Amino acid sequence: MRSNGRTDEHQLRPLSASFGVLSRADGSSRFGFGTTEVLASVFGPKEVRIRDEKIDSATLQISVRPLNGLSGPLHRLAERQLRDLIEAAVLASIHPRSAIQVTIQVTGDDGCFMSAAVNAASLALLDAGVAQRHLLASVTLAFDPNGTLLLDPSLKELETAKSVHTFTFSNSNDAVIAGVSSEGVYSQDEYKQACTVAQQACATIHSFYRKTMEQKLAPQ
Amino acid sequence: MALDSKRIKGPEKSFVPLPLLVQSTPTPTPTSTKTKGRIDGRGTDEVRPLFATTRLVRQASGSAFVEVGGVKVVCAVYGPKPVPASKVQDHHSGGRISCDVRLSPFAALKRKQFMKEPAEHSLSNNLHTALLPSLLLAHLPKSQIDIHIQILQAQNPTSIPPNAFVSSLSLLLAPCITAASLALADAQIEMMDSVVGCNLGIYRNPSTQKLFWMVDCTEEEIETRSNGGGVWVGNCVVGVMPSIGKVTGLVMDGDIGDVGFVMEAVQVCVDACAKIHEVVVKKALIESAQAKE
Amino acid sequence: MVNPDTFKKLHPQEFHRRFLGKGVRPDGREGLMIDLLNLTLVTPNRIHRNCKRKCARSNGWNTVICGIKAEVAVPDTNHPTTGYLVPNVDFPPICGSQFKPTAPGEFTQSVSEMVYRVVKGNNILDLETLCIEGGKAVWVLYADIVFLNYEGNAVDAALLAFTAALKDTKLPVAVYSDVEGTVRADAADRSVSLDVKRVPFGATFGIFEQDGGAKMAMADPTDEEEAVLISSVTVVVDGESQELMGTFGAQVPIDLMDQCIGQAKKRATAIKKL
Amino acid sequence: MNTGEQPVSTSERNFVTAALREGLRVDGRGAYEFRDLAINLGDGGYGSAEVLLGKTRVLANVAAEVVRPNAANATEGFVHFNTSFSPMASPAFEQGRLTDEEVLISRMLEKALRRSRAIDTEGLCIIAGEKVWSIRIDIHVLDHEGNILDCACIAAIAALLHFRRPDITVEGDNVIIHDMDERNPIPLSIHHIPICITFGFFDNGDRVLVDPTHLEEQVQDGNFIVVVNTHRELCTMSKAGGASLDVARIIQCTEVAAAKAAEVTELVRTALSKVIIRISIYCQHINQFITKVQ
Amino acid sequence: MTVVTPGERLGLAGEFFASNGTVEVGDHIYASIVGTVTTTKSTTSGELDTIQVIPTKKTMKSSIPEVSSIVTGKVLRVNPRMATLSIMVVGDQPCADNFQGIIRVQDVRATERDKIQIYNCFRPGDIVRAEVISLGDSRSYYLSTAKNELGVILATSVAGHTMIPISWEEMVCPKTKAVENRKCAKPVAIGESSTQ
Amino acid sequence: MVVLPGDIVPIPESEQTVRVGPGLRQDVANIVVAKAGILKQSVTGDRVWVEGNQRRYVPQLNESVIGIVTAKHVEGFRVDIGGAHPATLGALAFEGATKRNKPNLEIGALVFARVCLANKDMDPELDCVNPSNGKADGFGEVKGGFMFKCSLGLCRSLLDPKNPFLQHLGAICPFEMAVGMNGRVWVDAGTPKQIIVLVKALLGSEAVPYSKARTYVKEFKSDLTSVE
Repeated sequence: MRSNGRTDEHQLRPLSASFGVLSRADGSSRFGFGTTEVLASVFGPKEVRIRDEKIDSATLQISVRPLNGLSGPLHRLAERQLRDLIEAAVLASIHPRSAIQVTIQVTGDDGCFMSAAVNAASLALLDAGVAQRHLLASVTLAFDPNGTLLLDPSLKELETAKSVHTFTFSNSNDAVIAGVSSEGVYSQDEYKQACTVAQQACATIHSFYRKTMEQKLAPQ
Repeated sequence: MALDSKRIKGPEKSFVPLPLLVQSTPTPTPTSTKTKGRIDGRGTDEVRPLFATTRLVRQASGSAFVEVGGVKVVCAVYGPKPVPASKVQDHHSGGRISCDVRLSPFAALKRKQFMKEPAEHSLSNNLHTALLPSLLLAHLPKSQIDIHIQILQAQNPTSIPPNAFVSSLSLLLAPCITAASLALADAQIEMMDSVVGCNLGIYRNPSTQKLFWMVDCTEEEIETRSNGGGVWVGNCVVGVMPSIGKVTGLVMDGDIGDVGFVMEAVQVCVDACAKIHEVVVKKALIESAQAKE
Repeated sequence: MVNPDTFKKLHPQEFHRRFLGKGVRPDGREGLMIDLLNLTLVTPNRIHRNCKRKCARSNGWNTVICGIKAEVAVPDTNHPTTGYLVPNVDFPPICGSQFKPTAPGEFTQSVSEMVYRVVKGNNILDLETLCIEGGKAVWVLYADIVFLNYEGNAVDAALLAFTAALKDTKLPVAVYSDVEGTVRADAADRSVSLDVKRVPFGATFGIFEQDGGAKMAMADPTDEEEAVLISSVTVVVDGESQELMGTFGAQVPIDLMDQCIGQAKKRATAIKKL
Repeated sequence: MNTGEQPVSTSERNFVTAALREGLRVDGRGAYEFRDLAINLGDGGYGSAEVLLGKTRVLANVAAEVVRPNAANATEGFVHFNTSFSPMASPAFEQGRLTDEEVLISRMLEKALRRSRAIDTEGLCIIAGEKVWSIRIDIHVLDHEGNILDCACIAAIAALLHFRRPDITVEGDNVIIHDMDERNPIPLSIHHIPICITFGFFDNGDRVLVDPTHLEEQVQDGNFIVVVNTHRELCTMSKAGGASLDVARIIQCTEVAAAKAAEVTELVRTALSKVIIRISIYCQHINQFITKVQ
Repeated sequence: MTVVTPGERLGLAGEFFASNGTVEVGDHIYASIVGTVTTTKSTTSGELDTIQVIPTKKTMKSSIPEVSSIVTGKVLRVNPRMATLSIMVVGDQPCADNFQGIIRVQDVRATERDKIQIYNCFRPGDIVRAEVISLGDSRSYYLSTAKNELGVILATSVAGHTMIPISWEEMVCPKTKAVENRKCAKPVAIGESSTQ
Repeated sequence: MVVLPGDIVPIPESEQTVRVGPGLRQDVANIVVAKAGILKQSVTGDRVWVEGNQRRYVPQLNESVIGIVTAKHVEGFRVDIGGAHPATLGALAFEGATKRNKPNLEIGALVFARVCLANKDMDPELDCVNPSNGKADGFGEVKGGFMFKCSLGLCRSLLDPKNPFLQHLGAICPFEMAVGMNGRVWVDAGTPKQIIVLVKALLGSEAVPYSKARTYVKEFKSDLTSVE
């Protein structure tokens, strides 16, 4: 029996997503795996400082802010990984010499805040009407000490995990890994197993996006 | 102290283990035979062997590595590059240089935090004043030359609490000046002459209360404060353009005796620098020039 | 009319694409999947008194020095017997004109974090062996990795320098005296060596698109070649047990990723012999 | 005019003042009416509160850890406030550089909550000189639609009231920290609840209103902040610059503030009580404040 | 070929004319860089021979823009009053760090200077060859493209293909045949190098 | 039919040339969705676009916008129109403006103008002249009244001639309105109270379908007509 009532290892916590949460931002969204919740906001295309200006595309300014405590190198790496993902997803060449600012605020952290951040960022870009090639869905997996693969682990499960993997897939081509970041000690077949389970989990998240979007737009 | 949130953090405070009460293998201190001789048997005006080479950092326009005694210094020169807009005075006055000296965390006995220390600021400023007169900056209008120095090993100036600041200055400034000038020459920056640095310790003989000097003191000579029977009371570092024979940088502090003594000490340093220049610096430059054929 | 340097400066993408089209590398390394890095191990002759081990390492033209200093500290209240292993990667302005003398930017911090993720916990060292006196004093190993010349592919070079330095680190026997509450050790003693469980070896590949759109990987991309890359993949393999210790990547097809892992494992064994 | 913030046109400026002369506000509120307040207490852990005052949104989070006290006052715990203005709140909040508005707000919060001794630091001591609790309150401003200070103050108070630290037992000099499920976690001992009321004034002092929106803040001639608790005790007061205000008007405002404070505390109480966490312990903890007010 | 280091005395000031690589201090000429000394006889009689030190390093040190030197750069920004360039190559020497230069609207062309619409001359991303006319202000050099062989030497069309110049003010995209106007440089014959 | 970025739009075989509207892009062979929204097809089937909503304005040629003057220069004004770059408005870009009599706009003035240059490489340019007849046609400075910000979708619906809300509100109380495509709407009516109620009604109308317009507007009838 896993924490918060989940029976099967490969079961996601209840997903939650909402749009237009903030009034000042051009686009905003909140995404959650159970109690892990992340708020993402998008400003742009907006004015950029001469220093960061690029002549052929928009400059992506990513900022990840933790719930409590000072932000450290962990958040800088999260920002760099998010930028690699979003740079491939957003058609930045449409708005040269401008900035697209994505800000992530963790509002509840019970494990896998990074995956929630990727999903929230992708939905916020959708809400802001920024042209994108594809949407991103991310999920985290962990191998517990006796080798079983847990999907969407909670904080307790992460503390005792042997290895933790975060996979991101796009909705247009699931043969390409949009992003992967894994740590700890694991074998190549464990990596392969995690990759296939992640593929299906991301597919369910993509269909969850579509359902939420239909509810938002369909009633009109 | 403010924890540096931009680095991987270890424990709050950590200490260097204290030496054992009874030294397991007591190192015998050899009593120097020569009256004015030193622990390592050098004469008062003899200079330690100095190893210098160029072309160490491929990315830089010019670079140099200098090793003397326990001190290892790497210098890289980038330039000429555009002057940052904030720093431009009247741009017709020719180029400018900016110096930045850094101690590596593993350079000294105690692991140094990544924060900048006062010793690094004073080293940068003194280096800047020592190099400026030698460079022909008029040939490079509106541009800036960045001189970066990374001290890989500095014996342990920070281990002597009272005048750690002073001894780190005297020990490190001289090799920095030599390395910087070598790197500038390697970067083909036009200069009147290369600049060589040398330090000199001033000791007072307890019995005769007379001052005497020792050229190119090692860290032990400063730390143990007794050298050839004298007590270490002062310190002097000189930067010299050997071929033209002009002194470009002079830092003296402590009890440096009367004017006569000071002139004599400076002259000794100038001769020592000329020797270093002749034997080591020119050879290094010529070697690296030929290597580029 | 246009010499190669000027062409490379004005059109970096075009310059590298033409080379890669023919599978040749502009810096003379042949082939995309070069097997053995040209690795020179420079160890300064004199080990400084307290600093355990220093070695400079240059793969290709990256020159990097890792110095490990051992000090003593009071352990964390809720882990009284675990020591600390604190890795930090630093890019001083000496190693490249793109690094400013200001505080570390996002690049420096993310490389430090990547190395920390590979090295943290008991992956490399059993931190319990660093305990001098439970609850009172433990060893802290500060591993400071400083780049002297940086030309791309930071994580691989940093891990190489780190493992070389760690293998040669020797700690003195430490004595904790309750009376004084201090730790004493003989400075010249070099008796206790560390038992290193795993040797992390990093292999980074650049992903680029062939003319036909097929994605290919090239080993050990330099800073200049990054102009033509879509993304990069870093695989960290344990030299001894061939277990994976880290896979970081973006925009890479699943099969190409497996190829990179296989290639990384092959190169890890080659490096172990060094 | 700070960069990034959208400029205000003269017609908007004139309209706001003209409407105020007729006692009207752009969003239809009365002069002394607060925007509707919603407090969402995270169902995850204890001590996090997201407060929505109209459209202004502030998230506060409280965390505690055991640390060594500093020698000066060995029996006192620590309370750290950290206000961070997230770039998501408004294009004017840049990474790094703090505008003077942000500095003023974080300083006011510090005065209102910490210096006013709202939280009892003596109670945070575990072993004098050895171990004390250090409480860290992070305040994140997520959406800037005006009057961040009042919203942040309510968020901090709600988070502090909602926060529970694990129970501990002390044997000799080692401390056992019990898990949340073993022993009922313990709330912080809070002396009083300071409530911050911000007044904006227009037409150089003739018109005064409570809880200004972002547009009203950009148009106002100056503001005047009163922090008062439910026992009608004044914690801090600030009138930093802007047009001058005659003394009678200031006294009248503090009267209004005192009444408003009771009203807002009532709102905080209902929001907290709506959250089902061992309501029994909860309510009598709050009631001791309320009974004194009647 | 003796290699000299900076500070070495080469000769008396009276005998030689000190050219690059050397410096005159007091009445002597000293070497100012590392290299080999060469003295060239002066062609016109009465003139002093010139002495110079040529650096042995294969690549010359990165040069900096001086007045009337021909530079090549990439257009960063265009606004109605000027185009901002990042100077990447001075003469045929790439410089380590890019300098910033601007082409004011009145320096774009020698003819009809007041009817110039700058976005018909330059677009961001174009590679432009220009001449330095002054050291300019604190941030950038002032450049001009008022000669025939100066102007855009390479531009990519909206569709992303390298365009071919068809007249001094028009370029055509090979794929979409779309014509875009630029202030083009007269293509220089391959052999002849354009640096003065 | 709701579409998300990355979906491929099926092209009807009958049509050879299909004109791709906003929210879609061409990727080698097929048309791919770039923005989320509802896929719309023109009756004749040759035009396809995605109807979505956003708040950030990207300047397009010939769109009328409301700007705020932020700086005055000799040759014109700098105007903030809510886009990525500030727009420039030439001093001569007004009806009947000559070198001698130039319009004087103070900083902070509201301007209703037309985008006459929109290019991703350059800052947008505005003018206050209708290109077809050279007249001002309502362009130029806008004084008094009140300006509120809203989503671009609401602006498009307010500019739709068939919009029932405007007719009903107009019947109850006469008001002037200028709608900028950049998410800014200027309103003026008799008394400030009426303007406030109008703003509330217009902002609320975004969530109300056209069919329920009449009942929705009736609620505001009392506030609009009561004379304070």
